[in-house]
Amino acid sequence: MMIKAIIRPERLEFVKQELEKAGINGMTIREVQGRGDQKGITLTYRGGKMNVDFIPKTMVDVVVADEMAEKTTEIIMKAARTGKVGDGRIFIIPVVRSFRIRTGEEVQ
Amino acid sequence: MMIKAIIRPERLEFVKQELEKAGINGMTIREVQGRGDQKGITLTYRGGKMNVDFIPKTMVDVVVADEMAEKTTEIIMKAARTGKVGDGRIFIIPVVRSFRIRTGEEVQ
Amino acid sequence: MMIKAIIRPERLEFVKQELEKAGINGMTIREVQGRGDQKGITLTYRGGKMNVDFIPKTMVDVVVADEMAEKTTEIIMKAARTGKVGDGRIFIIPVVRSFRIRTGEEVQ
Amino acid sequence: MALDSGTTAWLLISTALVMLMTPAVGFFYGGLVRKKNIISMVALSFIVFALVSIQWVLWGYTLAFGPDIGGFIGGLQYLGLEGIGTTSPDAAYPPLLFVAFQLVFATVTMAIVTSGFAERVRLSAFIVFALLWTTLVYDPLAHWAWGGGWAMAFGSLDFAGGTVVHISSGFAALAVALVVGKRAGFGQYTMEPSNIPMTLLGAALLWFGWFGFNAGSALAANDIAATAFLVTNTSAAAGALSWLLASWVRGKPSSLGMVSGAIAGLVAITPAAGFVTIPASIIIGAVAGLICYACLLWRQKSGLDESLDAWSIHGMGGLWGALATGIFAAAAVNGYSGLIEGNVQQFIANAAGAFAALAYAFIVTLILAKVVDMTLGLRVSEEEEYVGLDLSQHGERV
Amino acid sequence: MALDSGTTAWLLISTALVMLMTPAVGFFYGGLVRKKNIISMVALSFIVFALVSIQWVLWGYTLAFGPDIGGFIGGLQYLGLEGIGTTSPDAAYPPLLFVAFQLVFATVTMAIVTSGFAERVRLSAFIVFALLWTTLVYDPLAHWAWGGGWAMAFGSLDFAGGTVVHISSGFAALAVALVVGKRAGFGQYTMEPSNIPMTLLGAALLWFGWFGFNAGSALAANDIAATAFLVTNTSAAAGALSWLLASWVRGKPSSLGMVSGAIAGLVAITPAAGFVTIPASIIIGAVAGLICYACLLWRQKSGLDESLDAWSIHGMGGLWGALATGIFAAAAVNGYSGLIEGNVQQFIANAAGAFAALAYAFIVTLILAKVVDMTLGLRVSEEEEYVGLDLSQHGERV
Amino acid sequence: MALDSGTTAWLLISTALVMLMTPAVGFFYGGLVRKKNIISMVALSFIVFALVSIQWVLWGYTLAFGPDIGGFIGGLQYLGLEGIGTTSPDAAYPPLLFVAFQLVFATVTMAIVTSGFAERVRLSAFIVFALLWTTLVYDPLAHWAWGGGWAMAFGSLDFAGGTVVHISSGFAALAVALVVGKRAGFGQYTMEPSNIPMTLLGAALLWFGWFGFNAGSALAANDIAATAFLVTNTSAAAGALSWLLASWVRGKPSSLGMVSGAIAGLVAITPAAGFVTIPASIIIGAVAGLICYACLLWRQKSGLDESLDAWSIHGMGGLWGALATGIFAAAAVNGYSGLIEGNVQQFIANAAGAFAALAYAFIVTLILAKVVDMTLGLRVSEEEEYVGLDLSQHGERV
Ligand SMILES: Nc1ncnc2c1ncn2[C@@H]1O[C@H](COP(=O)(O)OP(=O)(O)O)[C@@H](O)[C@H]1O
Ligand SMILES: Nc1ncnc2c1ncn2[C@@H]1O[C@H](COP(=O)(O)OP(=O)(O)O)[C@@H](O)[C@H]1O
Ligand SMILES: Nc1ncnc2c1ncn2[C@@H]1O[C@H](COP(=O)(O)OP(=O)(O)O)[C@@H](O)[C@H]1O
Repeated sequence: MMIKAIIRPERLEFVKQELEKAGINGMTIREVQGRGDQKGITLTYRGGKMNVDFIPKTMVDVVVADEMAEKTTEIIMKAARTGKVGDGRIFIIPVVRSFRIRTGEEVQ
Repeated sequence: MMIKAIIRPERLEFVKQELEKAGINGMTIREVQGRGDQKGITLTYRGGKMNVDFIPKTMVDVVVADEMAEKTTEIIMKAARTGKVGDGRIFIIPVVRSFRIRTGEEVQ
Repeated sequence: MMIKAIIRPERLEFVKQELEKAGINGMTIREVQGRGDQKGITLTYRGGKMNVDFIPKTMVDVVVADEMAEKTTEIIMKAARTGKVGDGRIFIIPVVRSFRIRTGEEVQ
Repeated sequence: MALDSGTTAWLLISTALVMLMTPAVGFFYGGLVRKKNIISMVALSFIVFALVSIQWVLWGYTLAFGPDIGGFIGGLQYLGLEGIGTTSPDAAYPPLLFVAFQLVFATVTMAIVTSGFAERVRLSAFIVFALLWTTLVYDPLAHWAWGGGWAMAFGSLDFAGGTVVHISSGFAALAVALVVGKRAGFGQYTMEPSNIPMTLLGAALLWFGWFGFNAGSALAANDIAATAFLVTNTSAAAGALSWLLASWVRGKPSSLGMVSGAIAGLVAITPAAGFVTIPASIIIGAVAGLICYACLLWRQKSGLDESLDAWSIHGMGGLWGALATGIFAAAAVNGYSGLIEGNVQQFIANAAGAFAALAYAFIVTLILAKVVDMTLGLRVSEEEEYVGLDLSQHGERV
Repeated sequence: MALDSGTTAWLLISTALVMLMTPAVGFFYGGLVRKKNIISMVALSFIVFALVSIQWVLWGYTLAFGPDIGGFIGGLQYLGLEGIGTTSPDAAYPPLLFVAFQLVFATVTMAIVTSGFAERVRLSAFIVFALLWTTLVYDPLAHWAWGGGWAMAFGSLDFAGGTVVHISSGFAALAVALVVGKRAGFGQYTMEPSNIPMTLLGAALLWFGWFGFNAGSALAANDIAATAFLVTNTSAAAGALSWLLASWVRGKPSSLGMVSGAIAGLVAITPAAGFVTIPASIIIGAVAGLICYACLLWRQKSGLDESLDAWSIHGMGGLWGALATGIFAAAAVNGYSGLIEGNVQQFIANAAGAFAALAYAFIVTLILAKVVDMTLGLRVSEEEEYVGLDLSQHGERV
Repeated sequence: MALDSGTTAWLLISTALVMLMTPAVGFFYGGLVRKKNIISMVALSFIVFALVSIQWVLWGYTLAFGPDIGGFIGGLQYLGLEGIGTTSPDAAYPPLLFVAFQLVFATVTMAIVTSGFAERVRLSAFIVFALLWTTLVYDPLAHWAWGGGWAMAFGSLDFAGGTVVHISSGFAALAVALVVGKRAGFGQYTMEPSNIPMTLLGAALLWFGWFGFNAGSALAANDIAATAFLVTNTSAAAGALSWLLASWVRGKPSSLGMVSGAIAGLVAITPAAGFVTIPASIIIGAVAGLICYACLLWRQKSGLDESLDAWSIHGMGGLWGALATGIFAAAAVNGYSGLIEGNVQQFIANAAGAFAALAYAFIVTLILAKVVDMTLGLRVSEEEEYVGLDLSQHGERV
């Protein structure tokens, strides 16, 4: 399973640490921009208001064995949470097969 | 379902607007580079020609309930289309489970 | 199937060439950062050591017909391999449906 | 006159300062275009600098500063700088240094014109255009105002190039934009500046270089240079603040607005720098910020794609500056009086000089651009434009 | 005194060099903040430049250099630069040029203070604060040291602004940081510099501009200017190397450490530049690198969010420089002796000048910042801070 | 001779201009390397600047300009600048200013050498190498050409450093590249420049600074300075255009090619700047662009990884410039005749000076690099190279 989490960039450090404690090291990250159901953040200022559509987020892909999926999701969810709007989402996506390029072997 | 659309950057605005009209707000975007079956764009100049392999595109991920997948795809497809080579692709990828980090709740 | 390969940036050229030889042209790439089971690279220096967590990688998405998945994976795996730690991973992810935006047609 | 080492030192460094303005225009513009055209935009400035540097020593200088022919153009006496000695009875600095100082004015003027070509020009045709433009537009205008031409004879004041540099380049950019047409997709989707810090860097270097431009135009290290220096700075500051505040009322006060206002203030004070007082410079700059901002808003609404705004800032700012010089010139500063001190004639002379330069630059540019477009094609193909000029013209990528 | 063209040329270009330092501070700071605040950080410097440029010619100059009132402040005689002539019996340069030269010192000082506001200031309130600060803190301090105030009378030496510029801005930034409080998330997650090359560019331009700052402060193109030039460079180099080495012992030798050390060396030599020998400048710079690095480490450990380190580098570097001037001043250079040559009085005078400036700047800034904060609110809302100041204050994005 | 304030002003600012060239080399090179090594490349220039600044005042200056020992090196009389007074009977500027002016030449030369180390050097070993190189290669060469050494006595002309700065650094970079070997993966995959705008910025600042370099080398604000200024600019422009056109024939005219051509033109005119006419400068620059471009193509084909091309541009451009000085020197400009005016001796003297500098620089650098490599190891580990020098040497990331 691929656990695809979209989190606040500033929570990445925690997420990484917590996953590491659980022995989950492999992951791929990148900067993305996102908006949720609130359509971003609305700022007001003298003379008008302004909607900031897309907020920078970090996307984290962690591929784990199926039986680890739930636990991994739990860990990320807890480590990434601040409780405020914008904490992000986690999607679990099936992985049919998985390989290690260096050795050519199939991983679990 | 995750609707993964690879579109022209300059169509993003339309796609976003059309989705919004249909009440679909959540999405994650990022800049990518792509080439299609035409292997990019070939430019000719005095003394030779030059193939521009990878063209900047915007990748849009929208996760929606399964029953919304088709409609979402339609909307994006229409909004992103210019009719010229390079309009991009849409891939529908299954999402096994989906969570909201802030609340920890599972989304449909 | 979507073949999602995370490779060394400097192998991209080879991967592209090999795929092209096999008639596979369409792909989407982006820069990502990753760490594997070795938790990145550890450098030592006078006075301490330093762990470089995230190493720049290139993520390549190639969507192919299901029967091409294995062959595509093989090609990428061979072209991306250096045999040293950090060569990356390949994940095969199911694609439910696939469209070409320009024409609106569904691809195989 | 004996060579004065202090004057020479000041002219040497002023020339270097103004030289820096040409790449600075490149960075200013480069930050405003889309990512795929940044290199192209900066490269245009460098190319202009190289081209005009050669043109100027070969035939540009003599067209501008050779012996007057009918008030319109200079004669060919100094072709290839033939006969320019190392010292001169009329000047406290080496004549070759004057050539160099004037050279960097010619280059930066041409660089400003690249605004009208942004993100869509074919490099080869641009090079031809640039050579024609600097020869047929810049050189005559420089002659008119500074080389003994009719405007100079008529008493039109242009301290450092309000008409020669700014009106000419601003209205030329407008003419060019009309000829080459809008960028593909203009008006359909937003084309946001892709590197604002680069534009801010360009603005910083422009402001810095402008001290050489204006205070250097005193052609001496004296009190006029000092006045020109300080009014230049004050006008820029006032322009920055007035544009900032005006745009704040309508929305967010952007950093781009602020530096645009600063440039507007710098442009407007340019013809006036050696003639006006400090308080006048605050007014000139503040009004310039407002006028140019209004022109930019009008330009946007009109759907005109002269989107780096050489016209609204240099063209209209220069026009205001030329008129303002005729209004605010104060006898106490440099012996010239303007409208406020009751000298209507000065205002008329300045207005005449400005509008003549405007008309000449606009019309001749229109013709030149049209001719080059019809013969060589000024514009890249649709595919090249889509891919971006960096790749299609230079084979490079940011 | 007759106007000297060489001196005037040097002051003209020195003024331009120092002008460049204000945007350079912006680039230096801009590279140190998170990506969402880069434009804001650079824009603050530009805004400061524009604001103080106008303030200075209207009332700032006269407060600093007008006829002395009680050793504390200048009188209003030169309001709007009224009565500043084009030549002066006391100076070899035009008086207006001195105004311009002093102007750019006032702007860069205010720019350094923006450190304390980084990534969290509301633009409108900042503008009010900046006008108050430059008027109520900078102008008096400039008067004390250079305008005929008590510190000058007391014999406190400050060649180019160690107290006026660096101690004042460094301790002001500290006071500001205490009032506005930590950035949201500070201490919880890392906030890494997002554009180190931009900071390196800022550092290069600062080093470049500092030659105008220090050697220009000789107010003549002579041997004192030459000494000031060379000791400035040597001290900067020594500071860069000492910080580099000290940080190497503890970990990796970062490029940011190196340029921070260079700035520390530049700051420390500023008050001393016209008074000390080359060997002394190496010591002053090297010690500055070590002191400022230690202060930075302490600041980090203390959890204080004055994270662009105006305090540890300008404040503490300036303090060390002011004391070092009292220690190392050598009669052979410029007629003044310091502690090492047995002149205790000089050390006392310098210490008094430094600590008085420190206390005044810190306390008045604390009050000003508090007042502005309570009335207008210095800080943006939590959401604006989260989104970043580029978007929330300027509507722009890198 | 009485101190001349105009000359002093010009030398002060020229020194500042040349100072800026050292970080400018850093930015020029920084943009050419891969993203993971940008900071490292810029940092090397800063480190060089700091190191050589200290070395020069301690022992470098006296080795170069101390009393001649056997035509090869200067004596230790001025160790620590002992005995350099504030005025001098021989010069119109303060002797300390000459020290500073020469200092910035030494730093930029060392900075050019970093080309050969790009993306693979261990910082600690580099520091040792740099100190050795500037002492054992630069200082003697400066003595030969300018400090009273054999080349000067022999009549070899080098106005601003064609041999001392460019041939020496270019061939040193070649030797270094041969010793440290190719970057991992070189020839296997493309290593594209990752920040072309940064390189363009470096080029702009180099061009700007070069006016101080060449026109400042007149050591006076006079007609020779003016000539040097203008031929410098013209040669740069001609080089930019000739490289642009030559590369256009083979493919796309890249912006990097154009600025490389400009640098080639600047390098080639450096030894000739005070001796040749404007038309000659166009030829010198245009030929320099073609020669250096050809050398770069050859270097690429040969598989040599001296990929920032200090050798092909500075080394070969400098060699051409030294010969061209012997060919084009015109008595009308500065009293010296070259081959064209029938003075074979001048050509021989210049060729001798150039090839001697070339051989000395290449061989001694080869030995030095080898020694440092065998003792300390000039090259980082494979893993450090893979991760990049920014992280592995500085702990920083762009
Ligand atoms: N339906 C969705 N599809 C894809 N990504 C989504 C979706 N909904 C939310 N996201 C991602 O999750 C991020 C956080 O969303 P959310 O917690 O709703 O906060 P916000 O409203 O502040 O964006 C978004 O910025 C976006 O990147
Ligand atoms: N098989 C594929 N797998 C992944 N991405 C693809 C594939 N085919 C196309 N794409 C993406 O879609 C984009 C548009 O493709 P296409 O419409 O064929 O136009 P073009 O030939 O101009 O690239 C590509 O740039 C690439 O990002
Ligand atoms: N479990 C995983 N989930 C997602 N991505 C992974 C995973 N494991 C490895 N990767 C990706 O593959 C890349 C290469 O991993 P690997 O070959 O183990 O080398 P390294 O230890 O040097 O990172 C990583 O940098 C990361 O981007």
